[in-house]
Amino acid sequence: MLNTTVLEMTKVSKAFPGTLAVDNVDFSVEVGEIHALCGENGAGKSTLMKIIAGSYNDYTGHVYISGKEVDLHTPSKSKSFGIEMIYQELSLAYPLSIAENVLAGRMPMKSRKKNGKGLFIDKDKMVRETRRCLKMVGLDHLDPMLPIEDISQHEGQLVEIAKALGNNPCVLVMDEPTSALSREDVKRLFTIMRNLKNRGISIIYISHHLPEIFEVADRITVLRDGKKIATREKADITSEELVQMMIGHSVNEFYSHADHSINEIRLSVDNLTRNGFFHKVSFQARKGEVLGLGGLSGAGRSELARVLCGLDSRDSGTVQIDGKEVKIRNMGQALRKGIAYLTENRKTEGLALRLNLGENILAGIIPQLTRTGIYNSRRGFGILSKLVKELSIYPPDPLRIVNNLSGGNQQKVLLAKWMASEPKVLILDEPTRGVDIGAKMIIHQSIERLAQEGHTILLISSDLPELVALSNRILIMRQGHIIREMQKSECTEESVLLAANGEGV
Amino acid sequence: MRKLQIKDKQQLISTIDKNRIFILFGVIFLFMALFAPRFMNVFNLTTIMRTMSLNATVAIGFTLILVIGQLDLSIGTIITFAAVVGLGLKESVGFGLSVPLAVAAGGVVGLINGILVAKAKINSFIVTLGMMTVLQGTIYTITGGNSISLSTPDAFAISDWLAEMFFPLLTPRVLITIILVILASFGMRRTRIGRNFYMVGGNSQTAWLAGIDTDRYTIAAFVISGLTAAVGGILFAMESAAATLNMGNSSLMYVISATIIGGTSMAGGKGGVFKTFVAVLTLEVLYNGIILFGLGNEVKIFLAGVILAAVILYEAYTSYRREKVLGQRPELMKELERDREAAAASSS
Amino acid sequence: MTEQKTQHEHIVQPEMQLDARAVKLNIFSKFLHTLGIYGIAGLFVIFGIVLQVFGVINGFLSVQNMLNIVDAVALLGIVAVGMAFVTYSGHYADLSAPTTMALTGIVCVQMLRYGFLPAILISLAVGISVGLLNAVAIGKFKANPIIWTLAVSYVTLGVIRLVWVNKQIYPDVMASSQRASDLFDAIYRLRFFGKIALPVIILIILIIIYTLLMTRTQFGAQLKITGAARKAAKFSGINVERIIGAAFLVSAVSAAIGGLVVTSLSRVGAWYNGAGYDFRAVTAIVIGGMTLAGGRGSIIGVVGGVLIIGLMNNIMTLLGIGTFSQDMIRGAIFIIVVGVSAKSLRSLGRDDA
Amino acid sequence: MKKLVKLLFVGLMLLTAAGLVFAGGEAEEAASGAVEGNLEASLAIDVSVLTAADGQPLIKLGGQTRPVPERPADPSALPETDPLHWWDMEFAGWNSVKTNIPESPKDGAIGKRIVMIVHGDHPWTTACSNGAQKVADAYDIDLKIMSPNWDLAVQNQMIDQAINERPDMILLIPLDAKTAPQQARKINRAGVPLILFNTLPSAEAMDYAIAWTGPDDFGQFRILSRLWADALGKEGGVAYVQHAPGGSPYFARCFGPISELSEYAPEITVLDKQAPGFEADKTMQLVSDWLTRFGDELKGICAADDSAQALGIFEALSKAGREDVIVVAAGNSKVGMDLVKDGKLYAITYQTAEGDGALAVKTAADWFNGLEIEPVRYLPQHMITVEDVEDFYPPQW
Repeated sequence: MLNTTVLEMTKVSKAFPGTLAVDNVDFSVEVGEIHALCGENGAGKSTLMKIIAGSYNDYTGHVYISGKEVDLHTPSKSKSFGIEMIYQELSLAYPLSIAENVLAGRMPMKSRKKNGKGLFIDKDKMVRETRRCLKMVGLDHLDPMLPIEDISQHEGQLVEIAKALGNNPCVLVMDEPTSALSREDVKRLFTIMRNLKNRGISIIYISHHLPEIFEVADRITVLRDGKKIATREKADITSEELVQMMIGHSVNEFYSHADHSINEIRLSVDNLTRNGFFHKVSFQARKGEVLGLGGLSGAGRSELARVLCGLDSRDSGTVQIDGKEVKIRNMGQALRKGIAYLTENRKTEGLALRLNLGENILAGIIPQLTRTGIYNSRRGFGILSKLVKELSIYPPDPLRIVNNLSGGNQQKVLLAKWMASEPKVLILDEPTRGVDIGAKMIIHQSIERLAQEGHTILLISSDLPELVALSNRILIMRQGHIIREMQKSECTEESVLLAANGEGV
Repeated sequence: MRKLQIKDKQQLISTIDKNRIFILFGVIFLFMALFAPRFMNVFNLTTIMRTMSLNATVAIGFTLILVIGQLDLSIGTIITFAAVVGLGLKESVGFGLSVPLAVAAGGVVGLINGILVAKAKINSFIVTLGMMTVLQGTIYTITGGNSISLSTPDAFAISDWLAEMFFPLLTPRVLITIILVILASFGMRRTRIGRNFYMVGGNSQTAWLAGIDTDRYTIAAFVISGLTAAVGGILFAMESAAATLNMGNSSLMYVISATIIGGTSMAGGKGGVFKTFVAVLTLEVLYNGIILFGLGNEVKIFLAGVILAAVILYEAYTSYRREKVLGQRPELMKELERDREAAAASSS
Repeated sequence: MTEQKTQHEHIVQPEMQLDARAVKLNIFSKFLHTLGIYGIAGLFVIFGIVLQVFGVINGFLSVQNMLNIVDAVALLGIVAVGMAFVTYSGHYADLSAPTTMALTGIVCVQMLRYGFLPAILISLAVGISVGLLNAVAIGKFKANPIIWTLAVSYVTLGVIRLVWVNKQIYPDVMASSQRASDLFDAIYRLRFFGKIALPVIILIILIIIYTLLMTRTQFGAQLKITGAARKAAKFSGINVERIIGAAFLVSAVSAAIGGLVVTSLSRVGAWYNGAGYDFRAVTAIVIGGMTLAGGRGSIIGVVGGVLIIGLMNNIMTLLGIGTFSQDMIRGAIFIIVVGVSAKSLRSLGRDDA
Repeated sequence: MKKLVKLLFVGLMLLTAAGLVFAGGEAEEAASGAVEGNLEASLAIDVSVLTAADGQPLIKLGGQTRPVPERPADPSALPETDPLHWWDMEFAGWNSVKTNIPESPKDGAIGKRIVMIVHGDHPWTTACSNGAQKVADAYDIDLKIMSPNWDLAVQNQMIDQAINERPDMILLIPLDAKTAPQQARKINRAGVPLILFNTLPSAEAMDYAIAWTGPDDFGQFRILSRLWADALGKEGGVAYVQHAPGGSPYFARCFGPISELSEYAPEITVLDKQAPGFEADKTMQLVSDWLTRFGDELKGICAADDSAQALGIFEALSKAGREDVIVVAAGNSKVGMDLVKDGKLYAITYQTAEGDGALAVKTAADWFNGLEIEPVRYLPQHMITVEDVEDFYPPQW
């Protein structure tokens, strides 16, 4: 492998009003390497990558591509140097066709001359080219003219990747590309990445998932507080060291293994069905129990949760709480019956980003704070300050706009919202997705405490260590059915994963 | 076999849905052709075309505005503004210069709108609402409250020429409109620039990341909206040989209704110029028929409202339905069907 | 447990975020941010006083003149404070307000034959039922508010004109008794203490009720979250369909009351009563600091916006500026005020994009 | 599926084409078959016995014309306060050069077909149409009324449609003075006789019409202003609440009095003039502001509308306790007449809506009957004051 540097950044800084997001960072990428970028939320990874992708026109410092200094002030400029980025949140235009999304900004034109600039779009070529790109990510069965709004979310994520690959990049930036993907898709993605690497394409890979990083990366760079801490070869670093560098001090253990006492049955679900989403789901959960729901993305876990809390309607089956059958038609009723649901989409469904911390935390308990028709948010102040302290939400200012908080603190606010409502059954859907390790620990401890206090927790998580560590029992869902129940003793990351893939005993 | 049928049915529904404006047009046209007195003759149909010309021209730009997900409430006053500028300057510089100036004036207003929306990032509803007030004041000020008429032989000559039927259904003004519609429709569908407008409206973040200068496209859309409104206005004024101070006022609500009925969504990224054009024609045929039946404006307003409401409700209801089934797993639906069949078999 | 807790406090680090206080703002937006819309109103008053001191205008600073301003905008205020709920819920505007006003007015005049009180009650019910149409279509089915209310306004207008065949009807002709007619006439003309007109009293009552409704009730608190983020509100157990529907109902109630006032003022029930109050109300609401994105602003702010419009008209007429130029100035001030306040919100990190 | 849609479309096209061929020829024949004795029977009909809803005679001909002064060389060069500045507007049509006017068939008005195109829906228009219908019924004329709802494009379309129907006569209220010439020209070129009415069009439009009939806005306001000036003692400050811009009333109801009083009562000063539109609350704020600004200087207000505008004015006056301001206004709506009866409005002009429509149809009938038609026919001029207001009840609209 030629050891030449394709991308080099020296003394790069980027300031936001009031803060330095990237502070004097040196960073380089070799030809044909997979370079992982690690750091907690708010460490500056995404900002650094956005600089490379040309999202900012006011960064300082120098960027060299193949040894030549360049300005990356617009996305099109970056693209012209062969830099492509796959974003964490889907950046697709929903009403438009797959083809137009994949070929955004480089639609093939009809032209008499070869490579000449034509006026009209060459539709045949467009379809052909899109098929080629889709094939790379295994989506060749999709019609390129289908609008994005008609395909599923994880297909959307793959389209996003196809879009970036189709541009024949020389540097590919991937910002948490696996968060919405199933295990098979992740495997396929890693194969694609290795192929690209072999073709001499450099990949910058951002992930919170340490096993993934150790699986694919060649080198690892750690950022903290906007500063670069170190760049190491994969072989030279252990997982513990990496974590230490990321959070600045050592942690002894990720998860505690508390043992929950088993009490009477709180939630009993019998033959619950939503046509086309999940069929004949039955299970029971006890007081003080953390019941894990394992499975691949798209197995029907979130859909089950949505029906349990009344966001979607059910087609058949019954739900009982404390032995009494409940019929829940909307989330307000669910809350009154004692079921709360922490959604996996923090930014769109979880939080009102433009409102402040206090308003968000109290959003679910407005009826309780209303007495004789008068709502007084001050009544919630006690709960509010208790939760802010308990979850170490920073800054502890109830008037702070949630949009200006870091991802970890946003997630804590979301959890606080549901802790405030004191639910009998709390459904947590990916409670730590995209969250830094510090926040993750606090959230885990809160979950354990809630269980100890007698709440029933339904934990949906794709983070296997988390699922295994926190759950008393794990139900495995696959393609809309519960296929297995695993007791704590038989749960390991491996066994759960195998079960979720329909393998193992 | 069974699966195929379901697919065909869905396809049929989606095809009908996509082409509903053509069907609506067909139904209304047929009804009028069969029942409205004096509807089916060259003269009346040409009259419809002539009346449609103004709003169809204006609707081109407005469709573009909706496609990029914005709103332009100032088109009505831009029509008047262009008419006033074009006819007001004719005395001093002649049509050769005043007409381009009028069109340019519309473009400049659109440019200001666009810059305020794209660069100053003010909501387009607010910008264009303010612009509407500003322009109305400007129109009154530059005219001193006086409508403008051109009663010179050359002005009459141009007016007659614009209004004269040279081919069944076509007058030069109608032809200009149709050419603009075809150009815009083709451009929006078949060129990269056109598709980029859809991209900006569908998801401006994506568009920007794909290297599309969204600000420039937003500004361009407002400029085009200003230009088409101005072209519509000045042609209308030239054919009328006069510019009144509120000649464009009724166009705003008309064009909004027609564009929506034509299937362009307020959310952006969807719709098309040709469909809007057919929607304008549909409304025009409907209104013409209502007059021919001897019915009053109250019927016209009521029917327009009902059609608009029905279209909006239908659209809202479909997306409401779609949301309900979004993410359904086909294999589970198959399983359900198997179960049902099994149940049916066992019971019989 | 306690050990772990101390550990957390270690882990929590000063994180990266926008510090609102460090953001550089220009003087005007800082001013706007701290004083709100009343700052601008105050500027107008100061401007007026300065003009008066230098003798350019006279009579500006008098009780009567201030009362005149309030009187003149009372009707606009009644409509705007109601429609503010729609804007607050993130649904831009209720374009059906003008025809709701007309419908309420003409129905009331028609029903005066059954006495004053029945007429008022029936007509208010009819007006509110228009709001019900909006509530269902927009709350339940998520129809686009602008075009849906536009369609409703067409339908309502069509109904009025079909039923009353383009005629206008007079309260004193329709009324069963002189008393009913006089009472109807008094809706606009009754004055307390010989100075304060009934519409102003109605407006004040509405301001109090609506402010309480928006800030002190479950509905208000849930409306704020619904307006700021509809999905998040739904996932917080808020019945967003009902909340949004209720916002449109409040708007319809206000428009219906406004319809009675405007009809009493013009002494005719006709389909054109209330025309133009849709956009005028939006102007006042937006100047008053409510953003179209929803969830931000207050009723008091909207009242400030209404007062600014009144002050602006007053000063311009006192200065002898012609009707036409007034339009230009009004439009420009509207764009500038809203633009600057949007910019200051953005730079404070309080509004996305 | 796409094919099906395309098929549907092609089918429609074919249908259209067939329709074009089928109806492609000329539209219907002009109706009127001359019946023996029709003319005599028509001439014998006496419409002067008809009355309007207010009990006044529907048509009062004769004595309404007034002396037309010599046109100055360049009226626009004169100041706005000079009555002759407004010559072109005020006396539009008096010196028109009639072009291509059809000959009267002189076979009587009975059984003729007339299309009347008004400007838009309004209670006034309804009354006007009623008046026209009364006269049409008297002559057994088939009258069809179209209303474009204040939309110029629609009015143009209706003119096309009317021409297509080949009536014996078109009666037209132009939406705007300035759009009238081309509209009139179009009808004229189609060979359909035309009478314009109500809205005073540009002078050029008169060339293509048989006549114009309607209210003499300038004349009425000159009389009104003298009455007003007398009540004011020919001195003091006055202000004008104007009509909406874009038509002759905007000028006639403001500059008519201004130019008249510049000679008749030069001591009267114009303090301000504004066009707040026809809304009571806006007018109220305007007048309140005037009262603040001018105080006791303001002695009189002249309004272009006696309903909403007048109500706004009196709300403002009563709030300020100013009973002394003398207000005059145009039109005789019910609201305005009630105000006159209450002694609030000093005087209003008599603007008969029914008479307006009736006069147009009557003039058309006269033309069919072969009578001589003067180029301009005015409605009766009259000022309603508290003395005779009772005679005009019940109101026409």
